[in-house]
Amino acid sequence: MLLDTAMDFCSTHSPVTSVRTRIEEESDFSDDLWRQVIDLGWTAIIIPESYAGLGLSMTDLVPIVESMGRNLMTTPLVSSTLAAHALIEGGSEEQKNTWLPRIAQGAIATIALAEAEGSWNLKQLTSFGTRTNGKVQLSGSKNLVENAAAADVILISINLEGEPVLALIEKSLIPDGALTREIIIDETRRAYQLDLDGIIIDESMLLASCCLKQIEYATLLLLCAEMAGGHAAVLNVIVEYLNTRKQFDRYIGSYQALKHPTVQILIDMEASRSHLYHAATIWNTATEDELEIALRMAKAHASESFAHAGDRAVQFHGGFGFTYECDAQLFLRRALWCQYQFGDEKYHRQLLAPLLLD
Amino acid sequence: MLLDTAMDFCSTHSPVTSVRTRIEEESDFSDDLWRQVIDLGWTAIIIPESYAGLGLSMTDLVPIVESMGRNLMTTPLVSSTLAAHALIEGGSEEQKNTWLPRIAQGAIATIALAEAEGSWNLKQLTSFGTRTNGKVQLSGSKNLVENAAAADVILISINLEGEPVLALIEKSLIPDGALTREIIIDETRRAYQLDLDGIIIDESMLLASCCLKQIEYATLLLLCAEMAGGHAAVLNVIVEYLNTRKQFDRYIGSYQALKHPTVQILIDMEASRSHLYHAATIWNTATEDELEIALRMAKAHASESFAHAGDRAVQFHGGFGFTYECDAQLFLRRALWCQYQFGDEKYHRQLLAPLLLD
Amino acid sequence: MSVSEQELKEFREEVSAWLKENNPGDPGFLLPESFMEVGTDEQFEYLRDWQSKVYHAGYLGMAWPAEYGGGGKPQVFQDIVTQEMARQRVPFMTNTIGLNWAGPLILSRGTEDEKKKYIKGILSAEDIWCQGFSEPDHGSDLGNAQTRAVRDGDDYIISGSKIWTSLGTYARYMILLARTSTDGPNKYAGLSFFLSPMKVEGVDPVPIKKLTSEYGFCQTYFNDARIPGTCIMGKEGEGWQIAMETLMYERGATGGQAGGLAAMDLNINDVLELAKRSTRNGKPALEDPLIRDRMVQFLIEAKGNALMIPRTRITALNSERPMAVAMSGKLRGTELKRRFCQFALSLQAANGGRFVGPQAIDGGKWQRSYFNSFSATIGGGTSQVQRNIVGERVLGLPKS
Amino acid sequence: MSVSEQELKEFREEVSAWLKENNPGDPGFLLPESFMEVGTDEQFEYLRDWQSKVYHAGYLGMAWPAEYGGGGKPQVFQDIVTQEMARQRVPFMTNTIGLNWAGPLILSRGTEDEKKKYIKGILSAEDIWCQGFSEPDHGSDLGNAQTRAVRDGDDYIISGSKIWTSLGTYARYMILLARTSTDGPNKYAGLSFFLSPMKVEGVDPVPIKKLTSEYGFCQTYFNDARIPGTCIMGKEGEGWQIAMETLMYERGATGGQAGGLAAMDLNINDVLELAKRSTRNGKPALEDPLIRDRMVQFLIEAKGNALMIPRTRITALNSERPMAVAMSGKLRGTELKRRFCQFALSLQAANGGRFVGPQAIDGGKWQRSYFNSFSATIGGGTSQVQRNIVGERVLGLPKS
Repeated sequence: MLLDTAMDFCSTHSPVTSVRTRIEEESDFSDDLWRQVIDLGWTAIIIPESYAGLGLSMTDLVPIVESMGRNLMTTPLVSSTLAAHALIEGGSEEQKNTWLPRIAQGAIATIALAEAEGSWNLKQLTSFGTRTNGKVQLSGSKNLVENAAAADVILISINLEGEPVLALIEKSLIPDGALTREIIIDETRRAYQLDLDGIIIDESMLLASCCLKQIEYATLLLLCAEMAGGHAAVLNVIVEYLNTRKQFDRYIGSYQALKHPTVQILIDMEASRSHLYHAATIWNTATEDELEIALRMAKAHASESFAHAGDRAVQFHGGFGFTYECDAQLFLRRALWCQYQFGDEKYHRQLLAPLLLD
Repeated sequence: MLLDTAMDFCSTHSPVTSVRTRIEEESDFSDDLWRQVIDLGWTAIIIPESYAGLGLSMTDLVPIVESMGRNLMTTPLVSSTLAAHALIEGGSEEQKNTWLPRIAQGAIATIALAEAEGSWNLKQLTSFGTRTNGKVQLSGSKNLVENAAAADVILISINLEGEPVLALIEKSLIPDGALTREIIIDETRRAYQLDLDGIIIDESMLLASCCLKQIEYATLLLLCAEMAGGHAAVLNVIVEYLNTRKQFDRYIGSYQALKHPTVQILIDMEASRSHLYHAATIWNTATEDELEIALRMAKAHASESFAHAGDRAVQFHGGFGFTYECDAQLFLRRALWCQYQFGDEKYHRQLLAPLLLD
Repeated sequence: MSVSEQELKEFREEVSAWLKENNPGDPGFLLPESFMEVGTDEQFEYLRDWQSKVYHAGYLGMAWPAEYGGGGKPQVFQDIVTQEMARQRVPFMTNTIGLNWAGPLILSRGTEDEKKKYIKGILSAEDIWCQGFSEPDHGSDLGNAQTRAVRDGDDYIISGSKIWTSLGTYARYMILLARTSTDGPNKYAGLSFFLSPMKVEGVDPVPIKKLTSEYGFCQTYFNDARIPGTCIMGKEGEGWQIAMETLMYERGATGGQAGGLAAMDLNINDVLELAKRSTRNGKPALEDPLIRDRMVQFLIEAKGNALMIPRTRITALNSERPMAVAMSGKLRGTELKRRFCQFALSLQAANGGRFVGPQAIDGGKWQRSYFNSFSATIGGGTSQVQRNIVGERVLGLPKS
Repeated sequence: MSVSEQELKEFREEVSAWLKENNPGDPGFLLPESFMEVGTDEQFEYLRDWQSKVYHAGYLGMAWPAEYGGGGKPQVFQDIVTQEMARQRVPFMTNTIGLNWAGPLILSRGTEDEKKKYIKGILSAEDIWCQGFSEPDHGSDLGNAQTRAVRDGDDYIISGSKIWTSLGTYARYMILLARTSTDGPNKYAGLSFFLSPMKVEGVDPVPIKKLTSEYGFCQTYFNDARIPGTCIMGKEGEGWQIAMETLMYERGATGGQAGGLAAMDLNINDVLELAKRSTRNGKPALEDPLIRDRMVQFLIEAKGNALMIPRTRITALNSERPMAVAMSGKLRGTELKRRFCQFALSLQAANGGRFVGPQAIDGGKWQRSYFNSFSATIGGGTSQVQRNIVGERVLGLPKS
């Protein structure tokens, strides 16, 4: 079972001590760990066999990303996979031929959809492209781009003559100083601002189809997997502390004020897993409405409940919870990041309303 | 201090045993108790001295109604006072001269604003009046009219030629069978449907001004007083049980699963009192916006938190809470009635939004 | 025994047609949602007749052994019947304790005599069963039961009282947990389990008025009631163990039930349906963004619960805490119901303040269901006790 | 001493003008919200200079006795200053423990020598004070303090460690709760209270990194630190009683504080102001009905809290449980803040995921405030412990 393998690998290779080491380091991730991920074939999972991949489904990545989330493991696997997914869905044959085999073998790719305003509406773009003589001149900036510094290729969204389009920027085209590291709440991740001003790409770098919806869905699925893993892990952090810490001569886990909310965190986590694996199960077969409902339900539920679990984890650790040394904060930060990327619970519920009620 | 007197009177004259007796009885309230309320001068409180009243303020009624709420005491005091308030605010001199002295001395009056659809928008009326030759022919029905069977006069709202107006209907004009008792969740109260079809009133029975807003404000104030009292009382019911009932050899009040939510009920109750007495304090001096904000905040907070307290009271009594014999249900029923009359928490928050945010 | 898909399909069509034909329809009064709420003779008789009709048509106890009155067929047939009953929302099978708890228990560990004596009457609803576990002073603390059963010659003399006996006045038998000894090594060791007759002198079920103002439960008094010694199930001192086995049936954690619809619970789709036809202040309630959002929240929560059971079938997704889903099921389901019934009232604006009667929306069933929802958040271990159980047994936290 | 309205009005104008003139303004870095969050030297020096300036202008300790360095004026003058500071949102007075807890304690029960030695330095911020009550292993259980103070000639030898010492590295003195005896009738009887020097050998305050990644607290180690015997306040064994008196000052339940703004807490109006200028997905956040409703809920809750204090002045409205409002104040205020800071993040859409830095909204202060809000829901008795206290002392429920 893929889940067991993935869980073993991630817990062995990303113990919390190494997570803390990574936070301190300059590089965006561990090259060594990344090499092993490639060797496991995970980068090739969703790439079709015709492009030298394994020809499996996004669904097969879910248990892997869940395990990574459980261990706060960071590699470019998710961002590369999402970029590959965009190429599969919307790329030209030439783009697929050029990039998919390379991504399968470990080339790093990422997606750059967000902008300074932080809008979750992916079609609301203030970075622009202007066509001239087979070239596209870019302007504006993209924000919160994960793993951008290491990326061999970045998939960006821009407003081209009033329409949102996707385009590829190869590493070689990014001028010095165009990437600036951004400070984000989840310190295990690396995010960058990408200044587009002055970058000119060839028209052949534009994707044939603007598959923003497909990218959004895949991102939601993998974010939910990451959150389900994180939620399970932070629950364990809480339970461990409740079973070892004493106050007033009793294990604090015997106090219902801590025990009962922890039970709710368990229940919420189980629901997150249920929503996640439901979405994963129907990924390949559902109608678009069914899939959209499943994904937005999963994201809405997980966003709220993982963030709540992180919040309670800090509180239930008392004074220790207030320190950087306590692992609770790592999960709270992770939860907040995931909550506010690609729509929080209110946002998704509002998009669900017409699908469910009207 | 009026509050102390009122609390003494209500707890002496409305012990919970007598409340349960009243539920079983046919009559809408105890004549004997009503006579004593009149003797205390409470029916004259808001009536101006020029109409043989005490010339005090609606504010002075707040501690009395709070005490009544605390003891689930029912008399026509509130409905009579609200009708009197409407007359003071919108009645003609003749109407005031006719009715205010009588109400001060104990004539029973009530207001009939609700209709079958249950709308909280008091201007949305489907009962009509048609003028002919100095008479107004009524049609439609009013619902959830408290104390209607005993009322000497009923103040109704109708749609008269496209405008909402208020009118008085004397008891003598109400035909046999026009009043039907309605089944409501708060069994301590009596409410009736009033069929208007066939009733014809004199034009002189129309109020000069349609003071629906003033009636709404006074109703909110007194409902909040009733809720604050009920909330305090149900808290005591809970605390009493938590201090006497044992499970697994411990007083159940020692379990944090019951203790901590009970603390929240206390905190909510204190906030309800704060909002209530703030609104009462500024009743005579505030700008209309200030008063509206205070009242809607009070109603929004109390509606939600008293209903929650009633709900928890049932739950925390365990099996006993599920029985009719347990007093928890009396307060839950009272709370739900108050919550759904004149707007629940969502409704008032929506009306507050433009006042507070824009 | 393998059954062909075709056979099942035909069977489903047959059942569906039969139910459509025989559905007893609107009785003209508000029906209870489950056996715990049967409060009037007319409700009871309507429901008993219906169960009897279903049984005699061969659609109840289909997988129970034929020699005791069952159908002797594969379980899958009964499951189809139950599904179709739920789909068509016909009334439920009212002898719930017999069909789902006492019956499976007797089939599993009863003697041949017991099986012969009890099973058929359970299915036909001729013999209504009730349960005598809880006592007035020890709500959630079953092991502390104080009702005494004292051996006297061939008989036992029962004294004490039990509470929350649903159908107590209609029942012919009770599954009874009583204390045969007080000097065991612990409180559990002195308990014994009886299949006890109700219609004997000294057994006095007194209806309890519920917070809904309706009846539906009894307190059953035992005033030195004499019952035959053969009524004991198993041996003296085995009561706790048998009661725990019974609770496994009650919680649905073990199969073997007779089947048939057990309740007509309102569910989240009923709330949605109510929301769609409700108006608040002259506008469709579903135009209100706060109502919309709350409704979506409930749908997400209900969907999460609905997905739990299929998910537990995938072992890898449940390896860490395999009992989490099953042990939290009652807590999740009953608390959700309580909250969505509350919400249903809020859809009714001022009419939320009505109660069961012709002028209330849907006859007041939402108000009644909200009040009745406490029987599930309290009975069978309060939600507070459920959280202890999940915290201790699933998460391994220390006892409170 | 009565003061005329006119005099007060003029004084308010004078203070207001002085503050406008002397407000030290934006330092170019994110300021802490309270003394507990002072994490860098530049923050500390900026704040100490400001307190010194306020004191030397005569606006701090105005009601404290003139012979020890105070102003010797009626309290009402200081209250006006504090109000104006809050209104103009100038930086807070950083020597909080000295001004609000240690100072009033020394004035109330200190010796003449102690008053002469300590009071002026507290006001001028020359002598920063810290607190040594909590210990690493006994968070909420103060009475169980294990730090030892052993008499040795004229001195005490201190060993053990204290935690959550704000300003520990800057402090000259600590109010210290330590155990002078282990064989009293109970754990409280062995505790004594010290006004203990920090700058002596063997006292080692080590900064703790907070979940915000900033500093602001220390763990203070005592490695057989020798302090003069005169540092003890009161007598040996009186420590618990004095500590409890100190906590009354900490909770604001007793007057006598030096005054001046104690914190620059974000409040609900700041959230509203943020909401008004926030956009979510290209639209003003306040056009979103769910955001609007949540904002209104917060405003109602905050208003309820704000109304509590004036209401407690009306005895008749508080006769049943006179301590309910005061004892629940910390719980209400700190939990509200935690929740409204969370909400503030949700106003920022994807930018809610940023942290302290130039690209974050308001420099990331909402994220930081949310994280720092836990210091108040945990420190000084967690919210869970607060609920016990209110339940037991206000409602009279049995101990948990």
